[in-house]
Amino acid sequence: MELAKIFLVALLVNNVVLMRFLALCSYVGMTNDVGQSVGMGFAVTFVTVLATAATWPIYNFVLVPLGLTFLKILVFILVIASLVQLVEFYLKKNIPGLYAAMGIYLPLITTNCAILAVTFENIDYGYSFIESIVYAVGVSLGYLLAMVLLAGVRDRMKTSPVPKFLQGTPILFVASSLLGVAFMGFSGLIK
Amino acid sequence: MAVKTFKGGAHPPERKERSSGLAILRLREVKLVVVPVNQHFGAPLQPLVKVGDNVKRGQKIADAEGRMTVPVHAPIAGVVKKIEPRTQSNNSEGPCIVIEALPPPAEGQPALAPEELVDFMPPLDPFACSKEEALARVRAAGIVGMGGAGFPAHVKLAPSKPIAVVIANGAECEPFLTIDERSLIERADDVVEGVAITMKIVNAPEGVIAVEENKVHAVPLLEKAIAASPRTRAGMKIRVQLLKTKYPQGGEKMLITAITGKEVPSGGLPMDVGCVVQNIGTLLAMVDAFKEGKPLIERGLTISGGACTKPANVVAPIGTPVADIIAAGLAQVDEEKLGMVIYGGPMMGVAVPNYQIPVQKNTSGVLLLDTVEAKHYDEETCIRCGRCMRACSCRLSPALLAVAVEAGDYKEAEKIGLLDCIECGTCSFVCPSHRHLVQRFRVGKQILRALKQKEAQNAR
Amino acid sequence: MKSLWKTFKQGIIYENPLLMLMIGLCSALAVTSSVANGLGMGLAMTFVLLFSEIVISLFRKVIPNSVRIPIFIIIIAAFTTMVDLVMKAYFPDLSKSMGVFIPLIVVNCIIMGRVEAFASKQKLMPAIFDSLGMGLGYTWVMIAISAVRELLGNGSLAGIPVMPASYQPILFFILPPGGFLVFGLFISFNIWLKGRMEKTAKERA
Amino acid sequence: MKGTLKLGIALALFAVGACAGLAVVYSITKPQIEAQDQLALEASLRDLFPQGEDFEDISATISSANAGVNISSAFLAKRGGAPLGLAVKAAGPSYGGQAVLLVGVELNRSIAGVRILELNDTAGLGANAKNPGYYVDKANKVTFPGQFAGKFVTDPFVVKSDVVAITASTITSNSLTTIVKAAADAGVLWLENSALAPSADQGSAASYGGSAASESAPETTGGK
Amino acid sequence: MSVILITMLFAAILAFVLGIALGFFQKKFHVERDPKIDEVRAALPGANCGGCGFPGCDGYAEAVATGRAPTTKCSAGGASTAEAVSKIMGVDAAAEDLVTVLLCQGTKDLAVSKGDYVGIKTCRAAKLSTGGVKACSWGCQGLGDCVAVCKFDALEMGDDGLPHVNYENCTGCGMCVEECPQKLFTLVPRGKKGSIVLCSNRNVIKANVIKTCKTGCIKCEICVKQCPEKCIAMVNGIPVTDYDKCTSCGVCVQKCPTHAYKLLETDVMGEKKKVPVLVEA
Amino acid sequence: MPAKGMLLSSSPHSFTPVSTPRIMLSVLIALVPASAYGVYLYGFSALALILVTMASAAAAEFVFRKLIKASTTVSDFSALVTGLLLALTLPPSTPLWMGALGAVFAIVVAKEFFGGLGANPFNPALIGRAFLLMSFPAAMTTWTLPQGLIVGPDAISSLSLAQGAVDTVTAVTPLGLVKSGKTLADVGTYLGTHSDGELLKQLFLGYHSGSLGESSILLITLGGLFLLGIGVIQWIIPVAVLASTFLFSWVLGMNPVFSLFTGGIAFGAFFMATDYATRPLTPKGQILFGIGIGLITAVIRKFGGFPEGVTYAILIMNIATPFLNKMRVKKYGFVPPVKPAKPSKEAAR
Ligand SMILES: Cc1cc2nc3c(=O)[nH]c(=O)nc-3n(C[C@H](O)[C@H](O)[C@H](O)COP(=O)(O)O)c2cc1C
Ligand SMILES: Cc1cc2nc3c(=O)[nH]c(=O)nc-3n(C[C@H](O)[C@H](O)[C@H](O)COP(=O)(O)O)c2cc1C
Ligand SMILES: Cc1cc2nc3c(=O)[nH]c(=O)nc-3n(C[C@H](O)[C@H](O)[C@H](O)COP(=O)(O)O)c2cc1C
Ligand SMILES: Cc1cc2nc3c(=O)[nH]c(=O)nc-3n(C[C@H](O)[C@H](O)[C@H](O)CO)c2cc1C
Ligand code: SF4
Ligand code: SF4
Ligand code: SF4
Ligand code: SF4
Ligand code: FES
Repeated sequence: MELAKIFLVALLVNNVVLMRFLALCSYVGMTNDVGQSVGMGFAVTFVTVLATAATWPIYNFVLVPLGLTFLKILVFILVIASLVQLVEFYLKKNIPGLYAAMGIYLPLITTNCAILAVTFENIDYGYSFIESIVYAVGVSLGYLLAMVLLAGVRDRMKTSPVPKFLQGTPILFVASSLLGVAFMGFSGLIK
Repeated sequence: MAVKTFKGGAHPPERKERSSGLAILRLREVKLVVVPVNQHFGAPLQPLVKVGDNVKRGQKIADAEGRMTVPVHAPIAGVVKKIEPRTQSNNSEGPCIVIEALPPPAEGQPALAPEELVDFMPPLDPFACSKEEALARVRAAGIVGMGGAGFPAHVKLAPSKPIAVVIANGAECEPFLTIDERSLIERADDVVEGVAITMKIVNAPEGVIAVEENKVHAVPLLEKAIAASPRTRAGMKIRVQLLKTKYPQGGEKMLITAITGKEVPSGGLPMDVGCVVQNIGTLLAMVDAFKEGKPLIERGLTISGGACTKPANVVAPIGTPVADIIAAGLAQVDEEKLGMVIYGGPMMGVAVPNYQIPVQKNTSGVLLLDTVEAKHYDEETCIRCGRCMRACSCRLSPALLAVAVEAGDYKEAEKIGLLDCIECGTCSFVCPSHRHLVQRFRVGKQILRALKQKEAQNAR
Repeated sequence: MKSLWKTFKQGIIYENPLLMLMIGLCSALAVTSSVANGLGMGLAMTFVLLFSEIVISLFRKVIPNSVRIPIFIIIIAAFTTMVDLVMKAYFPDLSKSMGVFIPLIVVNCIIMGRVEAFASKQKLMPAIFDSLGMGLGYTWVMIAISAVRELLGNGSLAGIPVMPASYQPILFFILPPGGFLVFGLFISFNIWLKGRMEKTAKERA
Repeated sequence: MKGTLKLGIALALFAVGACAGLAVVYSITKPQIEAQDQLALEASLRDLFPQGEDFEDISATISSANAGVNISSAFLAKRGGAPLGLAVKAAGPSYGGQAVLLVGVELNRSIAGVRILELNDTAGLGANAKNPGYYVDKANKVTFPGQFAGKFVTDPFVVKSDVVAITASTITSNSLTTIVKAAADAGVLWLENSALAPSADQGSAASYGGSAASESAPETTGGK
Repeated sequence: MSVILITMLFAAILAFVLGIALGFFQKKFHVERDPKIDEVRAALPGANCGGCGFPGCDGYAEAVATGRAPTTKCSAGGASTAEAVSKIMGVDAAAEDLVTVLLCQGTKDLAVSKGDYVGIKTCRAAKLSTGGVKACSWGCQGLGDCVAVCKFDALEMGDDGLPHVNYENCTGCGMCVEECPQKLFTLVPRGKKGSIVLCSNRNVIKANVIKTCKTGCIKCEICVKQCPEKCIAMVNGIPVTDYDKCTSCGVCVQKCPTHAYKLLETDVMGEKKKVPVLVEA
Repeated sequence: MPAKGMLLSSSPHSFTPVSTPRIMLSVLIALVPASAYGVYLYGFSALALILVTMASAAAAEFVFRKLIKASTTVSDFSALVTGLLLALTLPPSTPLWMGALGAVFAIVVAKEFFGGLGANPFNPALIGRAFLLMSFPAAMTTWTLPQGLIVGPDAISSLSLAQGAVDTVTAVTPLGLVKSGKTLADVGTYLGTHSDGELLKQLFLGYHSGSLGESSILLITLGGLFLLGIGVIQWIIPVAVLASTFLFSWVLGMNPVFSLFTGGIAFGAFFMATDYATRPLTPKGQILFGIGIGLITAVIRKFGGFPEGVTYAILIMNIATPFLNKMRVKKYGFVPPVKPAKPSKEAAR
């Protein structure tokens, strides 16, 4: 139950993108079409879970005993960056099919702030390992959801006569605003 | 009799009352005809005559090798004056053979003997000859589908699949047009005979003459003709089927679905579901070709529309400029009120700049709309009311299809059925925002086909 | 000097990281519900940007190319952690209300972008001016956005009530959707502004 | 391999340099940061019990009867060795997530006061609970947490009845009230168990629930 | 102090290990990719205009590097880019700097319109549904498909109902040539000299042309007869200049009764471009 | 021969007389009974709110389109529909300026920013309502008693409502009562009815407080049936919404009939879930759309932070619309794509 709650809150109530403004760069950049946004979403999910699985033990079994918790930022970002690199190398060499589908998104992920935020929050909220993983999945699927939804709206806007001064990025933010208004409906759903 | 129909469609104002009671008139005196060389759906033809040549009525004046070609014949006896590009009824310029009628014999000179004026083929009994002979005759007579598309009839009559039903398309669902209706009434026997000939050629066990409810008065005549026909007495099964009055009931796919309950598969042909559909005009042309050896050199058409003060159903030689039919007094037009000229019906016909353009093999009507009827609208944004989707006779999603085409997403457009659209125009008719849907689909199809061709080339 | 000034100006408007390059957006939306937050975040960013650019520009010749990214990350992370620690120590309230966004400076695309594109190739002085331009360009937008949001959504500016007492704050603006909307309109405004300036520049030329 | 080694060394050098600087900053700010939380807590404690001189940490011996509310720590406020009251730090869910309150309980089982340490509810709505300028009783300038001061644990604690709600924030009001009530109950129970508060004759059965704890007399070794 | 030491030690170890690991993996998982692709890509302007016929600059770069495409296809970059790319690929190419020329002068006033067109406002749609809005079946529809497709702001729809080329901006990418349903554009080298007929009407009947357009080529063949170099010939109903012989003497331009003939260097691309002149009589 | 230019156009050359203004006008007409009843219940101020909101919506559209130099579209009446619908979903006591602000937001941000009529991905009126609810939660959850509905002081105190509160709650809606933990019987007591049947009847007829236009299920249904009858809306969405609300309320342990007779569900089902621009176009999509609305409404009512969730349910399903539109009917003559008939391994060998 507790896990389900963590998951749902991360997915809907506190949606990373729409309610917490994380990972906006890729949200704006990678939602040109639905397929692309799904690809990016799964790539992020994959890396987020991997990053959580890597940073949680490092923090609790290395940094805490050594009294080096203040190196959290540095260590985490390094770990994530290296992870992404390794994954990229690995995919390129061994699973080229998947790399072709996902590889182009990987470099963008290093600087995706949602992933780093999740790893920090796992520590800040004092989640256990399992909880951290669930949280990571919830957040990144929330990201995927927001990406796909925006891609859907964008698809529709491709042929609509949006006023000139809003064309391009501005209207994306207006659309996100209204997506956020709708998502407000989930607020208070889980107390 | 159960009244059958299909799902979707619309009810544009019929306006048939203006001409449905008028007997077919025949245009006899023609001074000049402009015969487009290419009047069929298929490879282009070569003229067989030169400027200055004398031609007889019914003489072949253009032809070419190839399965999908159909010859063209001289509609009148006369002299070839010019062979030059002229505007045709599809608005494009194409080579036309201009023939001037022979002047009436000068004073004291004897009139020319009929053999010198007319060049018909010998009659042929379709029930006695072989299938090949019959098909050769159909081609030699220059018969193409007269319901609109101009598809070579001899190709359609040689299907590669067994045929269960021959359908005579008497739906005539286009508003204003009444020529098929008049033909059903005035030449019921020949219609039945035409169906029988078709059944014989394609070896079909059943024939159906399909008419919309608004022509229900033709049914008794047809039934009488069926009963009296030597063919049915000889055991051929022919019946009449009433259909709901609804546009586009006459589209062959809709017709087949209404009558047989089957759907022509996407990208397929009627023969895939064991059907052959023939327009009434086509049937009559076949009867003439066999009985009299007369090639397709004249056709019936309706002249009507708000600016047409005297509408008419006429039979005129192919190539006659419509203006000449009017000048001959068969129909009248009020120039003041005239706002639009359409060759064909208001739903699928082509708007042309004037009515000088000649009658062609597929011209089923010429509409002279007044300025009120001619009102067209600039499109507004789609309000997504969904009317087009409910009306589409092919159950496509015109609103979504239009979005895909507009966005240039031809892959998606093809997936959701761009190439399945039969361009019936129902969607544009029902759209409260007056979206130019069909036009968009036509352009889209053109581009999509070009893209596919390119792709195929690249693949090679 | 002139070119330094130009470098500085680039970041403020023409290549404003938020409005034109559209990078580093997350914090711009997340913490701009009040002017204090916006200002704090802006300054924190500027600090990290400035020192990262300085250090990297100084060491640009000794950093091996194939590990330059990890090294940049280390340097940026170090400065980010410093800011985080300092904020926690001396501005605990501010630090709390900005939450995870201070540590996230480390992945802020602006910093990585500038470091990679500018500092690693340029001398110290231009790097300093670039970082200041970018940092202040970021900061002014942060302040402007937060001012609008706080004014409409809370009736105050930097915590000081400025609207008449009868003013009913429109909470929408300090809630997340309000952030998106205001930011969208800001971008639109900046595009217009840039167009205007380019036009006048062209006319003058 | 040699090249790889060189890269490792270069990276290590930079890391060492960066971390050295970082460690220095850390050493300087560390005491300040640690003091921060303590200071805040202490300020709140003193705010609740102005006469309190020292605060004994009794966190280990107190627990909440309400499963939804978690008591993270508690302090016994003393003046000259004599207990004044109990401050209970309790956390529970509210509209926007975890809310943390500090609830002061007098020996007479009334509430000394409530301080909101953490609340993430919507600004302008639930967050008004921690807004010192937001009054639920405008006439008397009573804030939402302020209204609890002087209430007895035996009161009903029902929002919109004896507890005034924050406008349009019933959920926040309910949650906070629940936390206050749970903290206060736990506090009173502790007081009763440690025999610091006369057990109320008319006290609810719940008050007597955890009698086993009565053995554990409060340790008198000073907290700080 | 100990904190600082531990930190440094930790950092040293961590970074060292990471560095080695990275280096190691980079080698182990290295995938060969032709460095030429990146080189070519770097030499391209990055406009992603599609003028080369490939999906963006990346696609073209790969095609060039793998030898599937010639080095001169990038029209956005022009000659300099072609040179650079050729250098990388080790071939030499003298890329021509092309620009586009509109082969129609049928402005609203000069060319007769066929009727009032209502429908989708694109040339392609108008052509398909009505055979064109002008009485001349070959003329410009004036609905600006070419303007819409030009990525370089080189075309602008004039008030006269014809697109006007801005020769400063035109890169000769050929998108307009592709797009125009009437095939009214042709690419010529920038600065090309010689005469050209700005009409595409292939109807060989003089009367038909006169009826439809006042500046159309009426097939009088005066140009063919008058050209002192004898370099003009009628091809498929249109006079065509042989540029190897043409001396830009301008006789054809002067003699053409409908002013359909023009000189490329002055009337088309020159400083003072000439507006089509109305034909009297 | 025609001397003047003929009209040239692509076929068809015949057009339906149904036009956008006509459609919008019929929606306005269908809303007359519910609006009139609202005015009857809450008096002149309700009329003022309706008029101000409609006028602001129309004015906002006019001014905005003037500013961006686009064609004027006020004459298609869609802005008036949005304005009226917004007014009808607001509490009767909403200050006029708030109604105006909501209408302006609805029209400008939710509609015109996206390109105007038909292009908006979200229901403008509901965005307007959600915007107001977010911005002024207090005002938007303050309800007034209908004129003449006498709720005994006993009833109020027995439910311990409004006591001590500084911002006095003048009334509660049935859903509000249920949300605060009351039973149906309590609602009955509050409304002065004596049996469940009588309560449901009163709810159906619409004698209780709530948003301006949502009270009388009877009149709303009449309006809805009118729209159905003239073919402006189709039955799929309303039926799917109402049926699924019934079902899911029941599953979640709420009285299903009560769920249909309270709050904005009927109003939403007939007038707002059917909004052309924001609902899916395909029948299958519409069924799922309706079911989604019913489900989310029931979930929010049961577990959510608000007593009523129709607004959010519709808005959330609006987001799903582009995806639901992919659920098309099989086109005429659809042939399932032949799977590259398992390139059988034997054959390969
Ligand atoms: C939308 C639509 C409507 C049509 N309506 C008729 C019609 O009313 N009568 C008719 O004979 N053919 C009509 N046709 C043509 C028929 O589909 C079919 O091509 C014709 O009946 C075949 O006969 P034919 O080859 O003899 O012309 C219509 C076609 C379409 C696409
Ligand atoms: C954007 C938004 C934020 C909200 N935030 C809170 C909140 O922080 N606390 C709360 O109790 N209710 C919050 N609500 C809930 C509403 O105010 C809701 O109407 C409330 O449950 C009804 O409360 P009432 O019974 O006090 O009027 C929020 C609603 C919205 C739309
Ligand atoms: C179409 C429509 C949608 C509505 N949506 C909501 C909603 O999402 N949230 C809400 O609180 N009230 C909504 N309302 C208003 C409520 O239905 C109504 O007034 C309800 O009983 C809520 O009152 P309460 O908040 O006092 O319980 C809506 C009204 C209509 C007509
Ligand atoms: C059946 C029907 C329902 C409508 N419902 C709404 C609605 O819920 N909200 C709204 O703003 N407009 C509504 N409109 C008006 C119009 O469609 C709306 O302004 C468009 O969403 C604007 O693009 C409706 C119109 C019709 C025909
Ligand atoms: S989409 Fe095609 S088939 Fe369907 S109604 Fe429109 S024109 Fe007819
Ligand atoms: S009928 Fe017209 S307005 Fe309605 S959905 Fe179709 S295209 Fe859009
Ligand atoms: S030149 Fe061609 S594409 Fe351009 S406006 Fe004329 S017809 Fe259209
Ligand atoms: S005018 Fe034509 S050739 Fe020139 S840049 Fe534009 S599209 Fe390319
Ligand atoms: S700052 Fe770029 S993704 Fe967050």
